[in-house]
Formats: sequence, structure tokens, C-alpha cells
Amino acid sequence: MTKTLIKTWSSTVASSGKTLVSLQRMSKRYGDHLVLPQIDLRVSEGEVLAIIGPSGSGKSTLLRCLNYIEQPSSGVITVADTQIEVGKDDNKRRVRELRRNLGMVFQSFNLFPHMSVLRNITLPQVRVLGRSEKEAEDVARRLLERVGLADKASQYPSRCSGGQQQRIAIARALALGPKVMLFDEPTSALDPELGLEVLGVMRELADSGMTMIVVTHEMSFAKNVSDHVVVMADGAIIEEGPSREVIPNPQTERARRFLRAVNER
Amino acid sequence: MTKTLIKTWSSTVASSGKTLVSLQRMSKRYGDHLVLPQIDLRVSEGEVLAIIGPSGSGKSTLLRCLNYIEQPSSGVITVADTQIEVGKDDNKRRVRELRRNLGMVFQSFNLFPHMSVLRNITLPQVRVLGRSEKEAEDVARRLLERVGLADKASQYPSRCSGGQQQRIAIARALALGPKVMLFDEPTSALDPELGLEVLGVMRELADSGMTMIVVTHEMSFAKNVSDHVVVMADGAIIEEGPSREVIPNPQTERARRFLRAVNER
Amino acid sequence: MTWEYFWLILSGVPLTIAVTLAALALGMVLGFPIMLARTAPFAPLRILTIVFIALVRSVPPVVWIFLIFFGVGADLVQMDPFTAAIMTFGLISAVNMAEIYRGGFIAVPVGQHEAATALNMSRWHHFRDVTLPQMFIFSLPAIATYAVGLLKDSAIASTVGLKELTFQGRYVTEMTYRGLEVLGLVGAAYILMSLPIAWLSRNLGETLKRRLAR
Amino acid sequence: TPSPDVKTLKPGVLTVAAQTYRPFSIVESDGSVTGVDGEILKQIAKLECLSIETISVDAAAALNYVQTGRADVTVGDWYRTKARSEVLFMSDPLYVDQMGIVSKEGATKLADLEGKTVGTVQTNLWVADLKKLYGAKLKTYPVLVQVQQDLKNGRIDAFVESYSIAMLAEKAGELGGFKAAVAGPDERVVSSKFPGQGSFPMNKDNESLLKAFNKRIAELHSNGFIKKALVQFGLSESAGNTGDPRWIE
Amino acid sequence: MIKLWMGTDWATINSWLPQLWDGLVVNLQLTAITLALGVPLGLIWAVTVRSRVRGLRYLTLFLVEVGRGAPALVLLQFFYAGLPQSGLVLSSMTSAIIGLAWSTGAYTSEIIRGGLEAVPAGQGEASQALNLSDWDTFRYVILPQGFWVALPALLGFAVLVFQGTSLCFAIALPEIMAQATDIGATTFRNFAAYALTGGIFAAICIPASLLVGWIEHKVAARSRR
Ligand SMILES: Nc1ncnc2c1ncn2[C@@H]1O[C@H](COP(=O)(O)OP(=O)(O)OP(=O)(O)O)[C@@H](O)[C@H]1O
Ligand SMILES: Nc1ncnc2c1ncn2[C@@H]1O[C@H](COP(=O)(O)OP(=O)(O)OP(=O)(O)O)[C@@H](O)[C@H]1O
Ligand SMILES: [Mg+2]
Ligand SMILES: [Mg+2]
Repeated sequence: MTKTLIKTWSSTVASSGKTLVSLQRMSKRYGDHLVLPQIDLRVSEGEVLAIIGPSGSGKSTLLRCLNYIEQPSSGVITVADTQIEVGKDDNKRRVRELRRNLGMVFQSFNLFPHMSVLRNITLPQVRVLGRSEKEAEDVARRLLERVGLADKASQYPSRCSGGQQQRIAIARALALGPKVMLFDEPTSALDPELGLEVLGVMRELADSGMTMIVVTHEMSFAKNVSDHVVVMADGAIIEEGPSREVIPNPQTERARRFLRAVNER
Repeated sequence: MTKTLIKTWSSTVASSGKTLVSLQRMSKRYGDHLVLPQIDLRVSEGEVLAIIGPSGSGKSTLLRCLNYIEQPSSGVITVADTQIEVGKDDNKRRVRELRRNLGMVFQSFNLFPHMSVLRNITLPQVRVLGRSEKEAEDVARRLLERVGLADKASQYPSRCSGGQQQRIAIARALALGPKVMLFDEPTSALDPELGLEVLGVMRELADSGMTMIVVTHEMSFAKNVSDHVVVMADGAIIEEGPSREVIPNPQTERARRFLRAVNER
Repeated sequence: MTWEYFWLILSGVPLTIAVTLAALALGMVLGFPIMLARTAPFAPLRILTIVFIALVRSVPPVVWIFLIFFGVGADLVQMDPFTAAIMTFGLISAVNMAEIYRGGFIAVPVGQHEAATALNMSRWHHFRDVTLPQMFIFSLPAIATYAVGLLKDSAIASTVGLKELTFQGRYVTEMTYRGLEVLGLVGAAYILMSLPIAWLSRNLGETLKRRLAR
Repeated sequence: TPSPDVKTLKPGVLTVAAQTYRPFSIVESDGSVTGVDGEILKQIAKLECLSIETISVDAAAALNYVQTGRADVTVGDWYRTKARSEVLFMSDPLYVDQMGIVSKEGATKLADLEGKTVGTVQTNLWVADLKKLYGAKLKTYPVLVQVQQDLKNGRIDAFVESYSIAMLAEKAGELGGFKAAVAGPDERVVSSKFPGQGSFPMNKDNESLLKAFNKRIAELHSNGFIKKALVQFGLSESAGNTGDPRWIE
Repeated sequence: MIKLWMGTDWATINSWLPQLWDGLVVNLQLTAITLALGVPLGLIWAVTVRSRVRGLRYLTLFLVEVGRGAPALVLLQFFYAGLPQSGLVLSSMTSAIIGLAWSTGAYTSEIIRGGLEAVPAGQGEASQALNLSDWDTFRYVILPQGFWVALPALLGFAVLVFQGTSLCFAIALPEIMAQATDIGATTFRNFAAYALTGGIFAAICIPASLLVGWIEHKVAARSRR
């Protein structure tokens, strides 16, 4: 049990620089509208990647295609040992294999409102990993403690603040032991102090060595916590590099305009 | 006509230090829940006041009680020449007199979706001030130009971006020639670049001498544009003073904690 | 109107309630597969179901009860008025339930489905653990409202000889030639029976909204 | 002694779909059937050694019961007509029933009612003919109670009903100041020329039952049982003289 | 089923059609009048049920709950057969119109109330902040938006009203069910007559409800605009 838990929390502590996620020429179109013309991306084990960029630039679409919540239009997606060529071998079984290594956290939390907090975390474990109720509950309680919400186990989500709900959502995703965590603007529905709680948990997670891809508007998080940053505009990556270099000193005009807007607020 | 417009835009350029808004011992309770125990506040002509504070501290409630969108529970409200004692002389006529001097802008814009942008701005003028359609339209077009949206007049709000909608909402409120403008987190539903457009318009409005009360989480706006700041927590004002002093250097522990959270994001 | 007639009229109440409840239960069960067929990805099945739902809803209940009682009842299985009434109103409420369920299904936020997908839940578990319970909760107020309608429609069963409230009311009218009192009593009985359900639906709606509020 | 090889739906049981149509058919609250038709039926059942089971229904439903083989027979002053005989067997006549008029002035001619609002019960035979005669002024009702109430309320000026029924109602004081009279013959209304012959409608698949009924009806005519039943429910003995069976077109 | 159709050929059915058509016209007229009176009534009740005047609120609530709680059949008979006992004699048509309009008003008031309540609170707040009067707020802001929300349900209910007019046979109105019953009584073929009537209802209501579905779709698309 304890072994399981340690695995769920920090399976990748020993960061090795090995590539864990890669997108090759991935594209996505909605009807006539080509939202992502062609994306190449690479994330190493233990790395924290921040994706920033103006609204509508395709950040969410990128994340959602990566774990097949949205069907990509073409390209090759690799996560850990699973490689999928879009349209070729993306059958149900392979997609589920891909998702097994990916946890996802949404802007709007998306907890299941009709289940207690504890059940939110145990149910997927029981259903997806086939864990026993007992084992799943132990994992859930341990994780709730880590995110500082041990006392909320028996509450319903609607009785929790937004920041608490988001931390529960993180625990729920972690409980399945993903190798990579995806975050889509996890704090933008929260007000500052509540957002801070969530960012605290994320920072801890990063420190523990979790590989993370984070779409965010929080510049201080991007600057201080992420290793790399990708700036997107109009469905393309217009700039990328180490966060500490790109954010204070972007090279392209578009990225500079966006970052100025963010900082001037 | 031109006279009307100038009046709507900058009736208070000659800032005089005369008190324009005052709340005395204003309180608000919902059933058993005392949300605002007792608020005293004073805003001078031409002054820009920023209200900051954590979620649920009662910032919105304060603004909404001030213009009677929410019925306050007790206190005395004064705006320009209208003084209302809550529960005594707050009949419909008096409340409408109070509101005549107050314009309000909401977080969610609240434009009327079934009317064109132009109609959104002309309708209240015609119905409330009794202006002719012609006159109202001239005012509306002039204001749309000021907020940079002259070309959107015949569009429907849903065809405009959030930032554009908020600027239209500002124009709509200004068209009625208020002496004081109230803003309730006008940019927090917008992403950075769009928010910047709105903040630009607000800054211009402040420069033109408009008296403003702004609930906001935008610290650089609060620091650079507002003259005074009020920090609220749990329904009370815990700190207030000139923005340039309070924001970088709050005196109370609670204010310090909140500002740290805001800045660390 | 004597006490004897008074009690005779009221003796129809249990049958009225029984038909309503049984038809509602049947409808709630049958409505489910119909809803699935209505939302099936297989177009012919879906279109067929749409037409079927439209047909059942378009023909007034009194015609249905005759078709079932004398049509199906004569050729296939013999049935008494009670069975026929339950089958008729079961059929009618089944298609209405299907539409109510579908409304509840649509009301489940997209984010819920995305979360279930991202958590790698199988389609079945996704449906059973996430969609179904929420769909049902969203449907409950509409079901309660529908139950009130069903209660009143059950009066039509009197035409095939089911001795429920309306039947007894008409019988007493014929025996006594006094329409107003009988009508008042029958109407009041229906209203009294519907009030608790109406009250329930109002409150249920509020409670559930609060419960699911995010 | 029961007729040989007479068949019923349930062996030994005569299933009757019955409506209440006083005085011909009355369903008691305990479920048993009486009235003129009811008494005759009970007598026939007794002679055939059958017990009676009553299903209490609407007039329209009663016919469907018999037609679909859910009941052996129905009761309630059903006239023998050509159209009906295509769908069901109609037994030999039990009695004749004349067309009657109820009006303020005791009108005896259908023509006198032209221009007035006239009511009648839907299931009556003459509805189609009267419609031609009175057009939109004819109002049809599901049950007699409503006709009588509307007469008193002034919604209709007169109504057309079986004379026996109308006469009984007048005697019972249910017509207020209105009078019942026999409707004189009128070229345009078949029923006014030929009094209706009341009979038992039966399922077309069961000829044995028809035969048995016709045999017993003949017996009950000759031994005076039918006339006694008529008198018992306030009708005149002469109604028992039916003449030969005939069909109204 | 075969048995019940027995001998009912096309010629027979054809001969029934004029009579059924006469009845249908009554149903259609009644539907139009009922809606023309009932929907405005529903709108008024939707407003008065939220009135601050307690008496008005309770009166509306009573009228709405009775209108929805009593079977339409009982309402019809109340006006037709019940009121005369108190000296007020209404014609079949008038009783039908009043009874059905009451029931329509009761149901549509709930539909319209739902539509009005679906208008986001922010719309009313913005109107207040702009100092629009209560009446202007209702007329220019709440009603136009609430109307679109309520429209599909109102149209769907109109189809139900049409079906409901078939109950008026019980108060001696010569509508289509009454005609079918007449036919059944004269020919003993009431199963066929009712089935044909059902077919006529289906032929009208199916296209109508498909149309309503299409409008619903359009309205939903409009609100996403
Ligand atoms: N289901 C869809 N159908 C059609 N177009 C879509 C769909 N989802 C997204 N888009 C379009 O794809 C583009 C990228 O959207 P996406 O949500 O990925 O942007 P984003 O960068 O996440 O923006 P934000 O910061 O606002 O979340 C947008 O132009 C959007 O309109
Ligand atoms: N209609 C209401 N009924 C009951 N309580 C309410 C109502 N509206 C607000 N409150 C309570 O009043 C308190 C203050 O709310 P308010 O919206 O003014 O806070 P705020 O400072 O504007 O927060 P935020 O930054 O999230 O907008 C909160 O505790 C809230 O729960
Ligand atoms: Mg996004
Ligand atoms: Mg607020």
C-alpha cells in the first residue's frame, strides 16, 4: 500500500532527462477551421513545462488532443512507452493505454457533484485500476492529507471552496499514478488567496519530481516553478526555451506584446 | 448635444476635494448572516478609490448596497446632493434619484444580448433621461468612439470579444452622465490582453477627472491609477490610505497576507 | 348527496392512485431504453424512435386506451381494464420519460464527461457512475411534474370500465342527477392528490439545485 | 333444460357487458344487472343454466366488448339495424320502443322542432337523420342526465329520446314542466316511421348462442314474462307486441 | 385488431370523412381561441404570482394550482354543468373556452415564469443600475429574453391544447371525438372510427411537434449566438 502511494506521488523523482512526452507534427482541425496547424513538442522526465499565450491560441486544444479528450487530426503522440500514430493505431485500447500515464486537471475542477470527496478519489481507482475499496481509500486519504484536506473526505464537493475543489481534483488525478500531469489553467477560476493554495500544491508536486505540463496565466508560477516555457499564438508555438530566459526577455514581437499585457495588469 | 457629451464624459474635471460619496454606518445582513457589520466610507470629487480584499469579504455587497441593487439594512448613504437614510426615506423615487448619479460596470458585462450595441447604449438614455432617439444616438456614437469601438455600433454583443463588451458596458453607463462610476472587478472575466484594453479606458476615464470606485484584483491598476485604496476582510475595512503607501507596505497582518498572495501569483 | 354516495365516489381513489403509480413505474423503466434508442448513434434506429415518440404523443390517450384494450387485448392477450390502463399510460409515460431523461442527460455538464474520459473510465463506468446518477437527479423535478399530469389523465381509464374516481363520479351523477357537488368532490380529490406531488416537485427542484451547485 | 351445444366464452357463465340505461338496463352497485333487458337476460340465463358475470362499462365500450369476444352479450335497448347487423348478431326483438319528444308544449311532430335547439343522446339511432333535419341546432350528449339538465338550464328547447324513457322521467317528475309525447311519423326520419325493436347484440362467431337466445325469447314472449318485465319497470304492456323481426336501414 | 376493422373498407371510411372534418374544424377553432386567451392570461399570472402584494400572489397561486391540479375534464364540466346550478348558463363553446383557457393559463404561467427566471440575474441588476423603471426593465430587458426561452415549451404546449380539445365531447360540443362517437354508435364500428380519429390527430400533431423541435433547435442556436 505504502509502496503504491509513493509511486502515485513521486514515481519520477529521479529525473533523468529522458523524453517522456513527445508530439510530432500534431494538428487539429474543427471542420474547416485549422486550430493547430502543426505542433512539435518534447517534454523530459521530471520537467515542468508552462504553456502561455493569448486566449484562443490553442493551448487547451493542445492539452486535450494530447490525451485524446479531443481526437487530433494527424501526427504522432508518444507518452512513456505508448506511441500512437493518429488515425492509424488509435483504437480504444491504445488510447486508454496512453491515458493511463496522463492525469488531467481542469479549470473548472469537474469534480463529480453527486459523490463525496472521498468517493471522487476512490471510484476511478476501483474502476480503472481494479484496486480494492480498502486500498483505494487508503490511497485517497493519504493524498487528501498531502493536499491539506484530510478533514473534507466525507463532504460533498459543493460544500468546498474553489481552491479546495481544485486540490481535490489534483488528488483524484494523482490517485491513478500518472507519469505526467496536465493542468489547464488550474487557478484562473479562483481568486488570489485560493489560487495560492493550489499553486502551493502544484509547486510541491513539481519539487517531488512530477513531470507536468501547465497551461497558465500565472507568470510568477511560470517564471519560478516551470523549467521550460512555450509561448503559443494562433495555434503555433512562436517561442520556447528556459522559463527564466524567455519570460523576462522574449524574442518575438508577438510574445513581447502578450507578456507586456500580462505584466502590466 | 456636444455640451451633453462633454458633461457625460468629464463633468468633474475640476477636482475640488469636495465629498461626493459617503457611507455612514452602513450595514447589510442576509437573514442571520451579517455580511457588512458597519461601513464608513468617504470619496471626494475626482478621486479614484480602489477596493481590494479576499473573496467573500463583502466588496461586491458594498458596491451593490451603495446603489441599492441590494437593499442595505441600515445606515446613511449620500451621493452628491441625495442623502438617503436606509429604512426611512428610501422610497422608489429617492432611490432613482440616488442612482441617477451612479454608473455601474459589472464583472460579467451584463449587456443586453438581444439588442445591438448601439441600442444597448441609446435605450437607457431614451427611457431614463427622456432624450430623443437622435440625441441618444449621437451621444452613443461619440462614446463608442472614445472607447475605440465606433465600428461595432450595429453588431450584437455576442459578436464582440469580452474586452469589447466591457468597454461597451462602460460607454452605456457613461451615456447617462453619472457623477460617480462603480466598477465591480471589471477585468477579472477577461484574459490579459483583453483586460488591458478595458484598463486603458478606465485609466483614461480617471485622468479625465471622473470619480470612481473600483473593486479589483489588478494590483498594478490599484497602485498606479487609484488615489486611495481600501482593504476589506470579513465585511470590514481593515486598512485604508493612499494607494502608493498601503499597497507596497500594508500595516495589518491580514492585509499583508492577502497582498502577498496576490503578488506571488 | 348522501354519505353512501360520498364514500362510493371516494372508493375510486385507490384505483386512480394505483393506475398512476403503476404506469409511472412502468414508464420510468421503459423510458430508459427508449431514451437510449433516441440518442443512438445508429441513425435509422434514432429516426424510428423519434417517429415512434411523436406518434405516441400525438394520439390522444383515449384513442390509445381503446386501441390497446380492444385491439391488442382482443387478439393477443386478454386483459382487464386495469391492465389495459396501466399498459396505455405506461406506454405514454414511457415516451415522455424518455424525453425527460434526455433533457437530464443534456443537462449534465460537458466537463463531467471530460473528467470521466481523462480519468480513463470505461464507457460503461462513465455512464453508470457519472452520467446516470446526475441525469436522474436533473430529471426528478420533471418526473414529479409529469406524475401530476398522469394522475389526471388516468381519468380516461373510466371509458373502458375501470372503476376509478371519475367512473364513480359519473355513476353517482347518473344516479342522483346532481352534477355540481359530485364534480366539486371529484375535482377536489384530484387536486388534493396532486398537491403533495406538486409541492414535492417544487422543493425537490430547489434542494437538488442546491445539492449539485458548484 | 338447457339448449344442447350452446357455447359461451366461459363454460357455464354468461358474460354481460352492461351500461346503465334506465329502465332497460341498470347496473346495481353490487354489480348485478336489472332493468327490462336485465330481467329478461337473467331469465334466459336461468333457463340455460348459466350464471351471470357482469362487466360494467360505457355504451361504446360495451359494443367493443362483444365485438372482440370479451363478452357474450350486451344490454340496454339496442335497436335492430342493418348497419349494426353487419358487425354483430342482433337477437330477435324483445319489445318495441317508440321515438319520443320532450318539449314545453308537448310537440308530437319532429317538424315542429325545426328552428329550435334540440338535444339527444349520441348512441341513439336517429342521430344521423336528425342531423340532416336540424343541422347545427342538434346537440348530442354522451348521457341522458346531461340532456335533462340542459333542458332545465334552457340550453336546449326540446329533446328526442325513447318514448318509454321520456315518459318514465315525466312520471318521476324529472322533467320539470316539460311533457313527453310520441313522435309522429316523419318521412325524413326512419325511426319515427318504424318503432325500434330492442334486442341483444351478440358476437358474430357464436351462432349457437344466438339460436338459444332466439328460442328463449320466443318462449318468454308467449308465456308473458316479457310483458311482466315491461310493466315491472313502468312501461306499457303493449310494447311487448313486437311484430315480426325487421331491420331498420 | 383485424376483427375490429372487419368490413370497414375505404368507401365506408370515405363516407365518414366529411363528418370528422366538421368536427376537426371545431377543434382547430377552439385551439386558436383558447391559446389567444390562455397565453396572455399565463403571462399575467406569471407576473402576479411573484407580486409583492400578498393577496394577489395567493389568489394567483390558487388559480394556477386549481387550473393545473384539476383534470381539464372536470374544469370543463364545472363551467358547463356546475355553474347552471348557480344560475349561470354558458353555451358549450363558451364553457369550453373558459375551461380550457383557465387550464392553459395555469400551465403557461409556469412555462413563462420559467422563461423569465432563466434570464440571468445580471440583466435585471444592470437595468436597475441604469435606473430603468421596473416596467421598462420587464418590457425591454426581461420579457424579450424570457420569451425566447419559453417559446419552444409554449409551442409544445399548444400541441397539447389541440389534443385536449378532444375532451370537449363530454360537454356536447360537436368536435371530432363526438363525431367519431356518433359514427361508432350508428355503425357499431367505433374502433375504426376512433382509430381514424387517432390517425387524424397524428397527421396533424407529428408534423407540428417536429416543427416545434426544429424551432427549439433554432432558438437554442440563437441563444448561443
Ligand atoms: N469544439 C470546437 N469547435 C470549433 N472550434 C473550436 C472548438 N474548441 C475550440 N475551438 C477553437 O479553437 C481555437 C483554440 O481554442 P482553445 O480553447 O484551445 O484556446 P486557448 O488557448 O485554450 O484559449 P483560452 O486561454 O481562452 O483557454 C479557438 O479559436 C476556438 O474558437
Ligand atoms: N444573496 C446572498 N444571500 C446570502 N449571502 C450572500 C448573498 N450574496 C452574498 N452573500 C454573502 O456575502 C458575503 C460577501 O459577498 P460578496 O460577493 O460581497 O464578496 P466579494 O468580496 O465581492 O467576493 P468576490 O471577490 O468573490 O467577488 C459572502 O460571504 C457571501 O456568501
Ligand atoms: Mg483554454
Ligand atoms: Mg464580488
